[in-house]
Amino acid sequence: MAGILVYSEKQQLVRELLGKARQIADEKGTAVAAVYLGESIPADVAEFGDWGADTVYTVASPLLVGLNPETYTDALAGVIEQVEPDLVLVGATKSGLEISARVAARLGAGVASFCVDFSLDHGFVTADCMIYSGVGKNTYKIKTQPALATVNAAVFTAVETGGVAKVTAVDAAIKEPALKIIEYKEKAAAGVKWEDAPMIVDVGQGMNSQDDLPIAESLAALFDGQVACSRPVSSERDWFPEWLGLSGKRVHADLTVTLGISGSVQHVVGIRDSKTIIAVNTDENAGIFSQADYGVVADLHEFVPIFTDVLKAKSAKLA
Amino acid sequence: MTQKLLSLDDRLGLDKYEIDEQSHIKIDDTCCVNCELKPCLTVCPAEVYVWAEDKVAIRYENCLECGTCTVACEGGGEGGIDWRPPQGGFGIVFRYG
Amino acid sequence: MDEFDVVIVGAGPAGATAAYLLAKAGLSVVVIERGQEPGSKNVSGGLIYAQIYDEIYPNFWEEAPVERAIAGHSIVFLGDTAVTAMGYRDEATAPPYNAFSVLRARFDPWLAAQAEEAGAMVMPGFTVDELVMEDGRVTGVKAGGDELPAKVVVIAEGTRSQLLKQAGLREDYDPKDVSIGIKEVIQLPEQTITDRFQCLTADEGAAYTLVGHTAGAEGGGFIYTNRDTLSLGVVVKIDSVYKSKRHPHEILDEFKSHPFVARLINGGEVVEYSAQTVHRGGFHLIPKMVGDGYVVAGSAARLLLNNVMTLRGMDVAVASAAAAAQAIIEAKEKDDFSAAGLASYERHFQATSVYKDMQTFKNAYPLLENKRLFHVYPDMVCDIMDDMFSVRAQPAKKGYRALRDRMKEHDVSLWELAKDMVQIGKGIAI
Amino acid sequence: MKIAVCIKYSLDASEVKVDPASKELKMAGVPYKVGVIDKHVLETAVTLKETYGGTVHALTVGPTKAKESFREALAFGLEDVTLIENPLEGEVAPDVTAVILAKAIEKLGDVDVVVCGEVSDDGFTYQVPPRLAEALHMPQISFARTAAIEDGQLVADRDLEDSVQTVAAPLPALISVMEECNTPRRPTLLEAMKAKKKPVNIWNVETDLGLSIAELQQKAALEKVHAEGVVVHRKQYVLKGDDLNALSNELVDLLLADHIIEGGA
Repeated sequence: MAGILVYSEKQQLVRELLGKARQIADEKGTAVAAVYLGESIPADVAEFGDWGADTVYTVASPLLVGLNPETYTDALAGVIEQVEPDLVLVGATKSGLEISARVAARLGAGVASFCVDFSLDHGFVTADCMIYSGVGKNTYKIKTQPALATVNAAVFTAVETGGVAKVTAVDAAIKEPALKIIEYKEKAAAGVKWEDAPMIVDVGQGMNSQDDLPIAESLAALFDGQVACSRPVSSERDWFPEWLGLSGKRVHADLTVTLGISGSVQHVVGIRDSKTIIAVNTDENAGIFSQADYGVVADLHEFVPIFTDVLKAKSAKLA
Repeated sequence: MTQKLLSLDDRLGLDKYEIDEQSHIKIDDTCCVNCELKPCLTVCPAEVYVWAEDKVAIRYENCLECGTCTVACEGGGEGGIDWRPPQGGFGIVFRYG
Repeated sequence: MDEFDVVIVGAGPAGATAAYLLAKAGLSVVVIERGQEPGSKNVSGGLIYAQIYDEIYPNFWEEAPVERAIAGHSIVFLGDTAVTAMGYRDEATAPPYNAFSVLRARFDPWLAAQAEEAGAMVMPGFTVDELVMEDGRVTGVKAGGDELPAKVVVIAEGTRSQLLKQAGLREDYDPKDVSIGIKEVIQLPEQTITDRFQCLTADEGAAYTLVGHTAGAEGGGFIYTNRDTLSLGVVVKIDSVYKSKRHPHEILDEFKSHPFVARLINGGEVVEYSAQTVHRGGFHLIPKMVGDGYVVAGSAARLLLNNVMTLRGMDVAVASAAAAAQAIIEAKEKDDFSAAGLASYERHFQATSVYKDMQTFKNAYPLLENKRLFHVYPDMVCDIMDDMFSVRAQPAKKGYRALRDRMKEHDVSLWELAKDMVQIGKGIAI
Repeated sequence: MKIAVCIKYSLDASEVKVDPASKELKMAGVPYKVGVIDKHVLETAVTLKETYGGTVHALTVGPTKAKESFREALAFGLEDVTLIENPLEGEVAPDVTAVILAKAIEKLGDVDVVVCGEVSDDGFTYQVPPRLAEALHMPQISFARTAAIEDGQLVADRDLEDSVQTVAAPLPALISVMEECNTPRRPTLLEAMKAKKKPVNIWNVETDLGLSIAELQQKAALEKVHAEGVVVHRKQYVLKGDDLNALSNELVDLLLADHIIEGGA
């Protein structure tokens, strides 16, 4: 086809990749296709057309189960060989990272990892990639055709186009895998991990007592968020089993509100990937204010309940 | 010609640490409650020691391993601080020194 | 694992030098260092005086990562905004060099490498947890889950010397006798430093000792030029820090805010913040340096030469290590590692030029107790200089009159001044 | 059982700083060390060896000066470490690394298990283990949290976003582990001292592995054309005042105006 092929086992990620692919393809006058791999093909697979796909290539096989890397590699490689795209965008889930690399090795292709932007120029792909956990950005020219790139969730934006996609079944040769899945356990949906929360309330030593935690919980509840903490709150006061920071977890929420956090770099590492940071601290000179988008110099115990009420009254929906 | 004033956290953020999961500093709380001067709260250049309600809380991960707390505690306090060097390879890593 | 002749605790200048000399003499030596790399835990103001290093490591400056050869030494009294300075400079473009600035994380690995090349085994990344004692005799160390026996242990673990304390081999320190050094490494372009400190080339540097403007804490500050950084810090007595109720970094801020200092560091970017305890020095504080099966060297033995103008720790450390090594080599010949067998350590140390310098300046130590020196005189001297140099509407005064008026203003009696002058004189002049 | 482990002398990415004015990445003086993940890799391999018997051989592609850095790895109880000298300028791309490692594993001969980390500390591409599995025609258990040998098969828990799977692969097989898979031992002083005497072998890609440097250069599919630092600009808007109601309203209005939150509750 020449053009852009998009694959992820996560449907939302496919839509995001399609959003960007459509935009670039329109600029260059080329085509966009999505790939669906699975045991069977759901009836609504053509709906990717709504999100920008001209074509949806499907591979159905009883061997396409449990994200077995061998069979998924066979299938995706088969589609690519048949379709011959310029660029393959793969969602950077664990499975996506694994099979994109295997496919690339098999086809002698290059993979741009954690791509955040790309362009198609003069017959080759140029990709901007995050390096050193986001400290830097490299621009690569990918010298192979196809070129592959892995893309994280929430890097590109899904755009509803209202188009119609043609669904084409591809006959890819899938071998019996050497790797066998003995037991498959879905992870419990309950207990959202801090890393996955859209919003975090980050509690520090400025919170006086565990009895004050509902202040943070009420605020978090407005946004389906999670209450997390700094290391001393976890290890010394034992309010939480885990903490955020260099030695703990790292979050990338849309919104993080820190309460009584002073802002040591060791801690800030844990929250700095948040899109927006609001800091509440009584100490005007606290380092956290230079790391935050919005700072409030106030006692969190007094301020947060009022802030929560105002949010409730005006809006509590992340943009 | 103004030099940007650095907060302590800014300064500690410049340094490199290999943080151990276990604290290399232990505190005898009863000593601290009886300690009038509490010199550790003042002399530590990393403010590792913070008074939290009724005891000294330790932010051991910020320790610069200078030894000032032990001297101040032995001579000016009640000897409640038990400071041992972090286990090998952990703690502060000076790149200039 | 066979027993080593010598286990050395700490790969700083003392430990590494002892290891180097002992390994060269054919003894089996292991150095245990708790930092990931030698030097990664080590902080000092950053001057080494070259003479003793040159004796042990001839022409070391050709190979070792030294920063700049010090050409200018100044002592500066910081008044409120004014300064009174006294400087000395000579070119330092060729040997013999007097002093070099160094950064320990770069310099100490070189020293450790010399020891390793000479045949010592250097084991970084392991903390010695305790000394192994049998009947009051040190027989080895415990480290990294293992016990390592040795004929003699060289304790060169630096200013804290926790091991000696745990083993009951030293007394508690008195906060009056220990200072805290708070330091920043400040990055500036190499050429800016060369120009700003009036150096001829990037190989040449300057050292400032500064007195005053330390937020009421007794002590002083320093600024040394490295190649593309400055080492800046204050060294203040620990008891005066907690009495002042000011945090160490606030004292550092006050020091940095003085216009004289601010101008020197202008535009610089702080790249590291560090701290270290500094012993006051003085013979009366030196602990027992020798015992059955062990010797103590360097800062662990509280060895420091402080005459207000210069602070010498790293060359005293090396001198003591060399003396200790010599004693251990003799002990090995006699196969007697008891306190008696090692006793020549103190004798050898006393024969060094460094020790003689310590003796020369032994009366300088009381100066460090003199509050007026840190709180009153820097300002007063600046005020008197102001009287000397400023033209005002009021009639000018001659020197003595200016002095008397300013003494009154600063509440210094003639008797106190005379006493202090004698003290300063005895300490560093006569 | 013969176990090969792949480890990497990595740049300490947490030490890379950005010059805010020029956006330049400040790489001077950034230290290199054996990766954090590699301790988990070594622990996995050595535990397998201790449980089922065998030998462990570490392989790494890097600069010759990295040699001394593998002392701690040796102290874990490996037979040897082989450093394959980086044949190219600068960092070795994952596609090239996989080719070199595959050739080296073939040279070791009769390897039953290859242990890798899921991702390197600095390159952070997740590409080398799957590429290596392809090159060696081995099954791979990725994102492993456990590792065991059962009935001649490699068995492990594979941890994906939505599922944990117990999977089995016939030997020879490759396993890439996560940091969560174990707590690495801390070699004792005596182990470290013994390791100091063990050699680090040096292999050359041409003379020892029979690869052509020119061909390897061709293999790198990505050409870096530009690099820059990412400067996160925080707005640093600070509100203060005694009237907390007014403050709250001011903040919420700001959040609405800046489209952090959406209007219409």
